[in-house]
Amino acid sequence: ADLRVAAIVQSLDTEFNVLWANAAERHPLVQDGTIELTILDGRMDPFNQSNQFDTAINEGYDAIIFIPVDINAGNDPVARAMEAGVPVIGSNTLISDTDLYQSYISSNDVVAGEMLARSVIERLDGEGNVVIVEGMIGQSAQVQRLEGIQKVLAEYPGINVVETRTANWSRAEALTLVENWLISNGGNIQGVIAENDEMAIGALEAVKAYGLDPANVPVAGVDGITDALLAVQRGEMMSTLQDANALAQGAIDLAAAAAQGDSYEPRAEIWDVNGGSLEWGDGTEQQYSVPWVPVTADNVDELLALREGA
Amino acid sequence: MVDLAQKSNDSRNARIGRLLSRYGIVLAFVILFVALSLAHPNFLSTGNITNVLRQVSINGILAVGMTFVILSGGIDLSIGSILAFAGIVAGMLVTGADPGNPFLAVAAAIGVGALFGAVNGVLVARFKVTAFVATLGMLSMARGATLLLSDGRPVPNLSPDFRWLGQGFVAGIPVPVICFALVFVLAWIVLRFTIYGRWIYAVGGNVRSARTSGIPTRSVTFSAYAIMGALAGFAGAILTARTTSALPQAGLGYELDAIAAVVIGGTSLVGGVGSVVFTLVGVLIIGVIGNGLDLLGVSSYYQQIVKGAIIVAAVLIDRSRHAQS
Amino acid sequence: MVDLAQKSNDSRNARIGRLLSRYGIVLAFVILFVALSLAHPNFLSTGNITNVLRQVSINGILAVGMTFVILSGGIDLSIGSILAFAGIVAGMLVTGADPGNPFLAVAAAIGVGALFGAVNGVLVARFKVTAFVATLGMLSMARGATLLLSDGRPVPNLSPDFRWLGQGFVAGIPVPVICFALVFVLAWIVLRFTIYGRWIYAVGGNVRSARTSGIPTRSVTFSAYAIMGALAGFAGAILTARTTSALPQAGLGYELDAIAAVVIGGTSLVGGVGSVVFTLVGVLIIGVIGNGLDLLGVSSYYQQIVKGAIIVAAVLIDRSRHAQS
Amino acid sequence: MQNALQGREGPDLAKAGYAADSSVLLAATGISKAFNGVPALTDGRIQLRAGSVHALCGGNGAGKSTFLNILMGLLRADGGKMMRNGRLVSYASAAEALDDGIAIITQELSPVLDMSVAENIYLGREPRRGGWFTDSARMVADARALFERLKFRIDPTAMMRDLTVAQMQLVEIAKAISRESQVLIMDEPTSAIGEKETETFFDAIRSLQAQNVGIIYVSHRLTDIFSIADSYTVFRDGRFIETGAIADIDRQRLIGLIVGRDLRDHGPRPPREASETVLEARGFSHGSVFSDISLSIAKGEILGLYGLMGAGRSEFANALYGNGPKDSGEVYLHGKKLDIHHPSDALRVGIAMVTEDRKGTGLVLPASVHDNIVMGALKRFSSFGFMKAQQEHKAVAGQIERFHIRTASSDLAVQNLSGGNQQKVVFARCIETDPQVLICDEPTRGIDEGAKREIYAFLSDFAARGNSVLMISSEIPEILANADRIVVFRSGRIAGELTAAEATQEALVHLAS
Ligand SMILES: Nc1ncnc2c1ncn2[C@@H]1O[C@H](COP(=O)(O)OP(=O)(O)OP(=O)(O)O)[C@@H](O)[C@H]1O
Ligand SMILES: Nc1ncnc2c1ncn2[C@@H]1O[C@H](COP(=O)(O)OP(=O)(O)OP(=O)(O)O)[C@@H](O)[C@H]1O
Ligand SMILES: [Mg+2]
Ligand SMILES: [Mg+2]
Repeated sequence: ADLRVAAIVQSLDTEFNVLWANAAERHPLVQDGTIELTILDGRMDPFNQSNQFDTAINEGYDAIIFIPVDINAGNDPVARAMEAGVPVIGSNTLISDTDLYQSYISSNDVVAGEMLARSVIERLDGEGNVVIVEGMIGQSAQVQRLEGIQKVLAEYPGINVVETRTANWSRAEALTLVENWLISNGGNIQGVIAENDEMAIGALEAVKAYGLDPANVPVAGVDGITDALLAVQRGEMMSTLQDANALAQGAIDLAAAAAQGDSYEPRAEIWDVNGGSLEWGDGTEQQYSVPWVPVTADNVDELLALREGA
Repeated sequence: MVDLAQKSNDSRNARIGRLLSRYGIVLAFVILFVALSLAHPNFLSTGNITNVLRQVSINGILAVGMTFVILSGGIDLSIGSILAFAGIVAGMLVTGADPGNPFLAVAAAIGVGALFGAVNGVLVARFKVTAFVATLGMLSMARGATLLLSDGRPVPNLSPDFRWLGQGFVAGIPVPVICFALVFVLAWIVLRFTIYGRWIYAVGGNVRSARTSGIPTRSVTFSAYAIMGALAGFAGAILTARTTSALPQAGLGYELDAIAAVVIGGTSLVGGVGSVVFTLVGVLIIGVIGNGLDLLGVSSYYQQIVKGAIIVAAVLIDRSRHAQS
Repeated sequence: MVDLAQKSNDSRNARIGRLLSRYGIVLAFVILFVALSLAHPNFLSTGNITNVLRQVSINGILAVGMTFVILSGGIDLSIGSILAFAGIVAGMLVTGADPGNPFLAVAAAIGVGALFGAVNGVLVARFKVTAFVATLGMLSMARGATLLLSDGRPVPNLSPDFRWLGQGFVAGIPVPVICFALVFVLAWIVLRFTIYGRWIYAVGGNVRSARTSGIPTRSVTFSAYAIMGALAGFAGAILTARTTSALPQAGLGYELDAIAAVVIGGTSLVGGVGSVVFTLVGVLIIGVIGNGLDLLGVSSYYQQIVKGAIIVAAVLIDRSRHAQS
Repeated sequence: MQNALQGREGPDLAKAGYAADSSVLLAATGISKAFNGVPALTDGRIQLRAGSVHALCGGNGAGKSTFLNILMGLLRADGGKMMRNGRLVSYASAAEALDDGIAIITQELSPVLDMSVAENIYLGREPRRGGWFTDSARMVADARALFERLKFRIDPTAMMRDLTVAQMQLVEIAKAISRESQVLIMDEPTSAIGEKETETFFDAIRSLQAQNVGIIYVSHRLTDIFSIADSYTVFRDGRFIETGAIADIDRQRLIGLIVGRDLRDHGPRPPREASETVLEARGFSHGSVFSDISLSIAKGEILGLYGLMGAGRSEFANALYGNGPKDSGEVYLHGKKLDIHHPSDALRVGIAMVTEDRKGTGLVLPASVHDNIVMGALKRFSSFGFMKAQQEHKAVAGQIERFHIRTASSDLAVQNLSGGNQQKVVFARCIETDPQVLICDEPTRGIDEGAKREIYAFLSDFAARGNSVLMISSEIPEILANADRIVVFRSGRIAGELTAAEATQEALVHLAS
């Protein structure tokens, strides 16, 4: 291999990270062996990720792609790597000090929170009781999505948030939580805003088990995991797709560009130069933003078909 | 000569003392239950009781299995991973356009779970690896196997027949609750009335004495882990049916809840003392705390503090028993 | 009368036999170490060895504390939460425009940790709550308290002086490694050469006999938890300095790794038998496995399988010791 | 097989027909076993005939228990042969031995504490109903009938945990007998029980004998051996020494064989001068276990405490030592009132105690011999919290020497010692605290004849140096030979007091029952 790239991800127990990793493996240069990609599983522990940085730096990788678990704890390892001359490319979630990155490619989680909240609230015409199921407290996705949700809520005084609590990104926890909320509110809940799809699916099951019709009680999540796509297809919930393909393959191209210099030609299909929608420029921008894709009845079949292939 | 009447009196007193102190945990549960009924009007509603029972059934089934293991003097940390693996297996059998027989899928989950449990059992009973280490290794291995099998992604699109196991009702009672009740009653009968039950207690109480008495101690130890595995597999099938897809990350940390239920119920981690009836009380205490605090809308942060405090308090009420031994 | 020459011969043989059986785990570690050196050229590089040592120092400090608790016959599940709380406290003292003295912050972390540990100690020693339940309750309570204190958010912007604790070097050795070495040596001296060390072993071996021998068993039990808490606090400060901000969700699940290190080292969960030296071996085994598999680029799923298998295998190599007793 | 026996045989063996014949239930030769390379048994032999009570004698650590555990399949032999009814056998587990008609009462009582008496008795062969279920009612009824037959007064539904050590031992006896095996191995079955119970037990043995059961009987109470056994085998240092018929040997020679040297009898204790009171207990009561106990011990005195099983002596002594509950009671040392709530309070003022239950309250079993011996006196062996290794080692070596503790090394876990040697460690631990008052509850439990005399000599000397001893014993000869004064308990009360001069076997039994 010409280039060795390490990808330090949050956790390969979660579907989004798996989709990301699979997309990265499908990058043409990884496929043809030009890039040797090693994926290190952070197991949802910032300290573990910090240790993996040390290992990667010590191992002399040409570049590191990073999906941090924690927004603050990621700063220092990135600084260490850059100092050691190993370029770090951010992908998906970010560290708080993004200036430290060589470059980064992400989707804005605050925007995701806004889209999420808006989809539920608009279905309710701005009136009703909603609950918010939060992700693991302190993680950047939780912090930023909540920020977006609250921004939108401020615009709608008719919406009453009756419960807010974490279900730690877990479907089973969200299921129990929403079941209990439905009981305590006597079923008087009109919408569920869940910070990711796993929890949204749990909430959806709780809503159905309580005997409510999901058509009347909008449930929304973010990520676009397969179960969520299926639920959208059935018309039972709303979701916003986070484009794992663009985030992963884009990051690989950026890593290769950082290691090889200006002459590098991106290979992923997502870039405009290859017929995609994302602007490559000359590959030296610091920030690349991947738009969110709302999942709708119109595009869901197509998205699912893509997923089958993955 | 010791006066005979006196003596049997002493031992009767001792027994009554033990009984009273054993029911301390029941008392703790009753206090908790009454407090929550007063604190929230919906707590006692049929809907909520059904709800709580359904919520505790997964941990209940696991805790019953854990009772076997702990009574026999061991511990099993691997159940969360075994549950996940079995769930994926079951899920794979009932997904897609041509889903398989749901009963077969459940049987497969139980079988696969028992197999993993058997590996634990062999390591502990035959190769004398400390239970903690053997099952910790299995925790990691089975989780890795689960992720490998599922490629880290949920198995969606399960057949409605299969999902009935998690979501259906029979005579107004949720199916998971029925499953839990069956498992519980069976375990109670086995532990209380059968020869095998005596052996489990004997092996946990004093393995040397059991061996000297001709009890096949190795097989007994082995069997406890196999039973635990089978029940973890069953729980995995039910959980999968309940969460609509088989999740590779299911069951993370479930071992702690199951062990907690057993220990709160007063079954000694040293083995040989305890009862599956008290495990049930432990399961209910944990379940009711979670449900009650959600109902009351206690915020996340306080909820953890209160939950921890209640667990300790429940055992404090019950503590006299431990003080005796 | 036994012939004297014969006798000293006997005792030499006995000692060698015991040594060999005890050093089984060391042998396992050596095999692992050699295998990894052969498998990857960089494994033995100074950079990587420094790395591994720094990586294990947090778990190492926790495992040393856990050795006290387990030797005394208990267990502590709450250390991850205590670590997080102490980390937040330390972080709060050294953040912002006018950061406090870093030594004060470390002292505060240790003190706060000791305080939580003391609560565990009182529950177990004074109120006879089973260690498992008491510390499980604390696991939940301390985590809740951590979230409350930090409002669920990391404390960023720690002073560079404080961060030196996690990131600095002294004579080419990372500061966390030096901290771990100090803690280890101190613990070794205490357990091996002091009267208090004898007490810990005696209480874990048989509380009633220890009492008969005039040992203040309650205080000894209490102290083990307090020491564990203090070390968890210290580890929390170091971890915070290393991760550059204090994280409320730090330390999740760390109790399992610490207990595993102790148990892999052969210290009995029943109490009274074991040594902090073997805990060190256990810590290194766990650390080297993680590092080695990352170096080799083993994919995450296989990594979990291999990791579990190696832990079990290491203990299998070592098992002769257990088989004997 | 006869040729394989190379040891010296008693004169009467040929006549007794030592050759293999149909009445030999069990024969073993050349049995050897080493632990960690240290031989515990090098040549164990026995030949057990139907209807015989065969005493297996030997000093502490001679390898008796090791040998018997091998016969029972509880330990694996390194070498040797074993024949059962003429068949060559080797049991891999106790279950196989049980199936082959052999049962054992092990020396170290190991009941399942959290089960009832009946459950313990029928452990592993619970009466069944419908194949799978236990028949609890029948189990209790059977146990009750068994106790009635044996004349043991124990409630079959009581929990094992609530029994005294003595009662547990009776249960173990009943359990072994109820198996109705052809061969019964008894490893010190009477070490904890009183003489009255021993008599009842011997009746049971005699009736088993009449049913042609063969019994291997280990005891350090020679009186018992001469009253119940008909043949003997002696081991010394793991080797077979001699076998023969009891009728052909006298006590003195048997002791010589066991100990391997001549023991001189030290005479009766010389009469003691009156001296000042050292320790005084006033008004000790605890429920119905003991009530209104007041007694005092003088300087240089050995006060004996006699009573039947369950008379409350142990409970009283433990309360005195701060190791057990009491409702009331005051302790005075040299006239000064003491506040004793914890054994450390007692130890601080120089009161030490050898407890009755060495496994439960005497020893830390997984700890080494060394650690156990110094455990009571850690403060003395440390300065500024650090142990003074040199001094410790010297003291430990001294105790091992003094009590002839047979151990491969002082680092050996005490659980690997023979029963008698464990008891010596308990004794050594108490002596190491340098007490002025020594309370000892059944101090010679399981100790061999040679070591017993050393302990008696020690106690006598200890008292002569101006210290005091409170000695609880269920063995009348022991108490008669050693005490200056004897207080007798009956059902938790003091029934009377005798001086050494007045005391006789009859007087003691009369007061006690
Ligand atoms: N597991 C073991 N490890 C090491 N040594 C052992 C072990 N078991 C027994 N021994 C040693 O074997 C020797 C014989 O012990 P054994 O218990 O057979 O003696 P015994 O004749 O029954 O003595 P006693 O009359 O005191 O019960 C002792 O020196 C003892 O220390
Ligand atoms: N653990 C216990 N639980 C309940 N009762 C007990 C316990 N131990 C002793 N007893 C009761 O206390 C009384 C006194 O027993 P203790 O052991 O003091 O008698 P002893 O005179 O020392 O006789 P020995 O020790 O020879 O049996 C007995 O009635 C006994 O049943
Ligand atoms: Mg013996
Ligand atoms: Mg007694």
